[in-house]
Amino acid sequence: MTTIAETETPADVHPEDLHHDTGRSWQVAAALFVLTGLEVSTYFWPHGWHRVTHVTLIVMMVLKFAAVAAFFMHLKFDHTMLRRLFVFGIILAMVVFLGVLSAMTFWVNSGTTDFNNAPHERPIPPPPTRAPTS
Amino acid sequence: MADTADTALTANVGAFDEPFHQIDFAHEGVAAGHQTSTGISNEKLGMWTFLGSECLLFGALISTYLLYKNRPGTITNVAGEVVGQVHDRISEHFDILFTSASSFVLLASSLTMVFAVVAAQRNDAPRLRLWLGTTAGLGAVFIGGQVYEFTAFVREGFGFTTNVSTSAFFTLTGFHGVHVTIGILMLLVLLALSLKGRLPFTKSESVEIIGLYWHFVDVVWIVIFTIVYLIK
Amino acid sequence: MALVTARTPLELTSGDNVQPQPLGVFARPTATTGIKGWLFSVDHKKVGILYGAASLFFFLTGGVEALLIRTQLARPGQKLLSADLYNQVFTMHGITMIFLVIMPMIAAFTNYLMPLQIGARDVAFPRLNAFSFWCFLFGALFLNSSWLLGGGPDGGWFNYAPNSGLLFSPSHGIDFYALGLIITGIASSVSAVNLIVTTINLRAPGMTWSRMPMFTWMSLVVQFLLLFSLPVITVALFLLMLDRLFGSSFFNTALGGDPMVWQHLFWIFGHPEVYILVLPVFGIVSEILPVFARKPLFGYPFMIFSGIAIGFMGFGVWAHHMFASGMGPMSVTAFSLATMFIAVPTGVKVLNWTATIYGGKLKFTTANLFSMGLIAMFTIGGLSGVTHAFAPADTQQTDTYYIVAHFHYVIFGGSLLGMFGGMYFWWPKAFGYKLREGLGKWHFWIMMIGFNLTFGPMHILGLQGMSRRIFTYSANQGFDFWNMAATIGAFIIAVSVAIFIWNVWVCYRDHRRNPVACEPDPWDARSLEWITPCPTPVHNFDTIPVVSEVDEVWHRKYGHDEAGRPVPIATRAEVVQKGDAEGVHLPSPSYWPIVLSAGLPLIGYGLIFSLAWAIPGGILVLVALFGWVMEPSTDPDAGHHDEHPSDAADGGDAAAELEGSEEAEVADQAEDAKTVELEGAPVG
Amino acid sequence: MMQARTRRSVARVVGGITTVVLFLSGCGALRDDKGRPLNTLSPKGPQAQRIDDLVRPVFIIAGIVFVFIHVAVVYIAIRYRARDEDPDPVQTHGNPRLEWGWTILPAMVLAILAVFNVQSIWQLEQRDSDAMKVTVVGQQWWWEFRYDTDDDGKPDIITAQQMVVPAGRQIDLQIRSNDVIHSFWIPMLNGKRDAVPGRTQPWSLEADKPGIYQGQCTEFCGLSHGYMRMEVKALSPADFDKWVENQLKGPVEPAADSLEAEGKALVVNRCLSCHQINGLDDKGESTGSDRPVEHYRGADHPLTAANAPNLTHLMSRNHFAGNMFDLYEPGSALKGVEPVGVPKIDNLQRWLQDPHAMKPMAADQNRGMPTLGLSAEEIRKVTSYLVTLK
Repeated sequence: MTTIAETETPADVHPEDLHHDTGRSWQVAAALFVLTGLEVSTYFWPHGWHRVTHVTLIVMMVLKFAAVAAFFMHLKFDHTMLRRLFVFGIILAMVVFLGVLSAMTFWVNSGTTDFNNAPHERPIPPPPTRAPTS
Repeated sequence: MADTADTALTANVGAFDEPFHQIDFAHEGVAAGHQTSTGISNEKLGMWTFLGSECLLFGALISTYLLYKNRPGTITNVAGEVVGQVHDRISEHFDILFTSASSFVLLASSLTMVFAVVAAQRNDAPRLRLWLGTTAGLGAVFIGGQVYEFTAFVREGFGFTTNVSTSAFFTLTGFHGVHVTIGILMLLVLLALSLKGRLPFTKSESVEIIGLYWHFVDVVWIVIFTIVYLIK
Repeated sequence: MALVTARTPLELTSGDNVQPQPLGVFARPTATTGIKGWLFSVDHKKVGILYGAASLFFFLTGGVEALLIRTQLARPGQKLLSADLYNQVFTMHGITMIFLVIMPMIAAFTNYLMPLQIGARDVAFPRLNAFSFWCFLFGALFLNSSWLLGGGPDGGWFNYAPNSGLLFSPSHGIDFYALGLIITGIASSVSAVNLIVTTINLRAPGMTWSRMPMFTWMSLVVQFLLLFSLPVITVALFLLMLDRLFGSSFFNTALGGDPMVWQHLFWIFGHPEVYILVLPVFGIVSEILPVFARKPLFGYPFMIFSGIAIGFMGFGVWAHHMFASGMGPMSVTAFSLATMFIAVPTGVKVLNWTATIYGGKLKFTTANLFSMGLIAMFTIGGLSGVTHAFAPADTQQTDTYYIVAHFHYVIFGGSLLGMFGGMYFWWPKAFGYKLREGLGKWHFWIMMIGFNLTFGPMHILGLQGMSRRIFTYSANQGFDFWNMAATIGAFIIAVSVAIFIWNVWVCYRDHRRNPVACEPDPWDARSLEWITPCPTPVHNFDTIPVVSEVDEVWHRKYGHDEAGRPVPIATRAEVVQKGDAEGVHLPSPSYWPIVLSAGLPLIGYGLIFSLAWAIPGGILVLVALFGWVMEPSTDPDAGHHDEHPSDAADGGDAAAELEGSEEAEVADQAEDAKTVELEGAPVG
Repeated sequence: MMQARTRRSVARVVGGITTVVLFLSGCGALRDDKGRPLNTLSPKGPQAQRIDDLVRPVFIIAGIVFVFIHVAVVYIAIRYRARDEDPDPVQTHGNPRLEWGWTILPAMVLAILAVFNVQSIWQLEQRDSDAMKVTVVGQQWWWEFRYDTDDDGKPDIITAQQMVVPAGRQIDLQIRSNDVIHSFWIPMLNGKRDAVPGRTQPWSLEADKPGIYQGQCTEFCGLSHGYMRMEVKALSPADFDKWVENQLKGPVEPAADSLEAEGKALVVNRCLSCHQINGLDDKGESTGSDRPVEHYRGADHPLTAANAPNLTHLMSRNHFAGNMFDLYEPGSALKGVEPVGVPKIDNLQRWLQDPHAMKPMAADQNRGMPTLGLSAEEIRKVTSYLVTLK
């Protein structure tokens, strides 16, 4: 019986496919550069557009993220298990931290009394400095 | 007997129609000598698992920054004296053009990393070394840019301890910087192994796995760049 | 498939012996026995036993802390411990029991059993596995060294900011807490990645998802919980450490910091942590009950799905620890509802266990007693948990002894009872001799009495308004009677633990005098680990078994008749492998895991006291990493031959189709012929 | 033989149930508040009552499930224990219908209870329109209460340890903290709410009848957490008005050359850098007003004792130092408004002598009362002045 390792030689790697890979990488990279350029340009968009700007930025961020993950990291072509693992991590992080952010920001004032605008009525301690250690 | 083994192998790869993948996969799974329940090598699965957990790490850091970025404030005591150094938000002092140049550098390093992986899979050692070196170099440029940016902030009066928004900013970008640095070190190790002839074709998967890490660091920067730098 | 399927044990085909040149930069350890055999071993079984021993040691220290607490509270106004010392003791009691006892105990069971249950030779990354253990041990010792270096952490295990800040806790205790938990956190994260990969990738042929033993399933869920929750506490601990050692102000309200950020980050970890502590034990119980009821687990798919549901929902309920902290009613509503419904899958588990033993032929071994005790005790903890899912009720109950009672019924009545059951059950598997049943039953009953006497009254104390974490109370508050009862109970628990230790000692002594290995499969058990002899040989399986059933070993021993009653088709001796295979290629021992871990606490001391200490630590870490990278995971010198479970795509369906007979053997032997290596990447 | 076994089993199960029922009825006795000043099960105000109404059915349902599971386990243990003559059991793998049943049934019960839960959460956030605002400030390791009687945004009455409220009127609490997280909890009146530094947290309570309701800080707050107590004294509205009137008065001026006057001089010298007596600044000069001022004068951070209890009406309270130690002899504690009891001077004297022997504090870190090093004579003078501050 022959082991598979023996039959496996570099000749088995079809160069045209790797070439294909290289070609696509150029395309993806070009798209990433264009998107990033567009992102940076939002910096100069009028101030009044901030809502549009933010939405655009988020959309472009997601696109870039997806492009790198799908093509550079081969997630699009690899085993579904890997995709599930990673996407699960991302979704979990998003859900959990959106929960934190909303609980810490707009939900805080969901009560009948608004209570997170406490005036700083007391003096502020200086930043802690440790006494020299013995 | 060989038939049975082949059947198993075909079953492994048969689910994937992409010719690109088939090659990639077949040679990794077998050349590295692994025959696992899923057909994915342990190292690759391990790296992806680790990256899944890193999502939560950066999620925590980014949300800490988001919570704190608007919390500087003038800090005085009752006597009206300023206690602690007070500045406005660090985000108003970003040099977007400089940082976007850094971002382009990091994106470019992802592209060169892809070339390195392809070279490894082609068993093209000279190209592999070239692209590993380029990737590490671009990473180093990025880190250099980050160091420059940090010193610029400190010169402007934004230190790590200035207020909570600067602490959060430096912690987040610092964590990312440390990840990039570790990535550079791993690339250099690969480069050294390759130069010493100890990165045979059968180990080309190592390049791919470290490539995964490198791309992940890049994706994290994509998020940081948008959320921290661009969204005001 | 036929009703009755007989299987014959599979034969080992040995492979080639190769003698390549040593790779690596440094010579590697070769000893497999004696102290060096333990220090440098990467064998998952040895690592598991080390985890178990370490956690039992810390169990005793945590227990002494508990007795100190209970003695202080036995009567009103006692002055046995000063307030300061009391705060350190209860903080360390919590940290020790959670991070240094239950978590490593779970790691012990998972490390030892999971590869056996899925039919693997070892874990996916054996050196990382050893690293996990040493990293945990050094982190734990580092944490406990705070007692000698200026006092332990004194902020409670939850260390709420800003009380944990430098201003309010100027001693080094909380620095030790932050750094120590970061180090043990690294250990758990690494181990989580390792065990997830192992479970996904190294299953034996035919071991599909729907045939995995419950313990493996639950520990897989738990490893995912660890994987996703530990990064969050790591961030929180880093922020705390930066605040304390580098002058930032994340939790300093004066400079814009917000203590609520700590609470959220802590509990995003802290709540999944609760499930991390109990889910593996649910798995253990689900293994033990069917064996002694001689019935399969009732509703295996439901048990899996409820486990996954608990794990999943466990990430959505963290803020129920913060109902009193003023999050605003909207958040409270959301988290209160989520918390109420997490009770549902938990209830499913309890009812399914009850249904498992219902109609069985119950044999009351110690292991089974502990498991049934768990059903009863955990139910109490679960039900009291439901009462504080109701947020308004929780504002009355939180931070009182009612909560102390609740989580001790969950963690002691759940985790610990289950683990003792697991120890009695798997002791022969690990050591080749059973613990004494008579002493075991004394252990069980005395522990049950002590446990209920200690924690039962705490429900009453809590509802009568006794706060947690108070170092003393007054005579006019109505707490005297039940506190005394609880203290007596705590000492009864101590007696039961002493019986357990005595049991271990006498059985060990007897076994030393008369070293006869106990029969393999002493309980007539069901899952794959019992196909190996007792104790498990170093290579685990002579041949990797091909799996075709959930309870593989049971189905090799029993078919069933028309009424569905089991009919013996093979004796245990026929089913069990001999354990005498030779030349199986195994991962080789390595110095680097222990060296790498030894560097981390030194860096910790360096950060706390003087950076000079960090230099040797850093050097150790770098040298170890270098040696690790340059060293092949498997020493070619060893001249063994390894085989790996072969399996078909996604869940091994193809191999599963090779039913029992000849074909499976053929497939197995085909696998045997392949030269593989366990760990290949230079970094990982 | 089997029958005898079964009969014995049934007897045991019945015995078990009886025990449980007895146990549960024993729990009923726990609702008594005699000798249990912090009992959460004997509500004395609408908020606490609301919580109790919500949780009582939950306890009952939990009790039923508890009994059911335990009886089932005990029954199974007895009925199905292995006997050699028994055949191996039928291999049941599960019953999806049953399992769906015990998934959905509890979910539905919980869904019903959830309605009341959500209702209660929001109701407890409601405030009456005539609610009285009191600001509660937690600090290591005592509670301060500030009343703004004329709604000018400045506190007119600052007291400590004991919050005095009119019975039958809702109190709208604004809870704050000066240092670490504390938790304000009067079990008979309402649940707890944390005092988080940097935030002002709303909470409420209301007492149905006049009386004294004990409380305890319930969020671990450092060294003396166990010694951080407080109480709510509910008075009839008329008595409450009298209390307010008394509190708005300035401090009693001792007769010249008396022991009390010497005591006052000492207090001005040694105490006023942290404590406050209305009308005097920290040098003992007159501020020209009888109203208290907020603390921290000149202090560079709030941990210092610069924020110490206001002493103006010290003897109108029952206890001092985190509501731990009696100011009056046992049996003569204040019930209503009038300070009629016999002062327990030795407690105060011990406190002035060596506060750390009575309560653990970290005065070297500017937290808590320092040891003043007064002579016995000086202590006698100071105490004689302090007991006049009614």
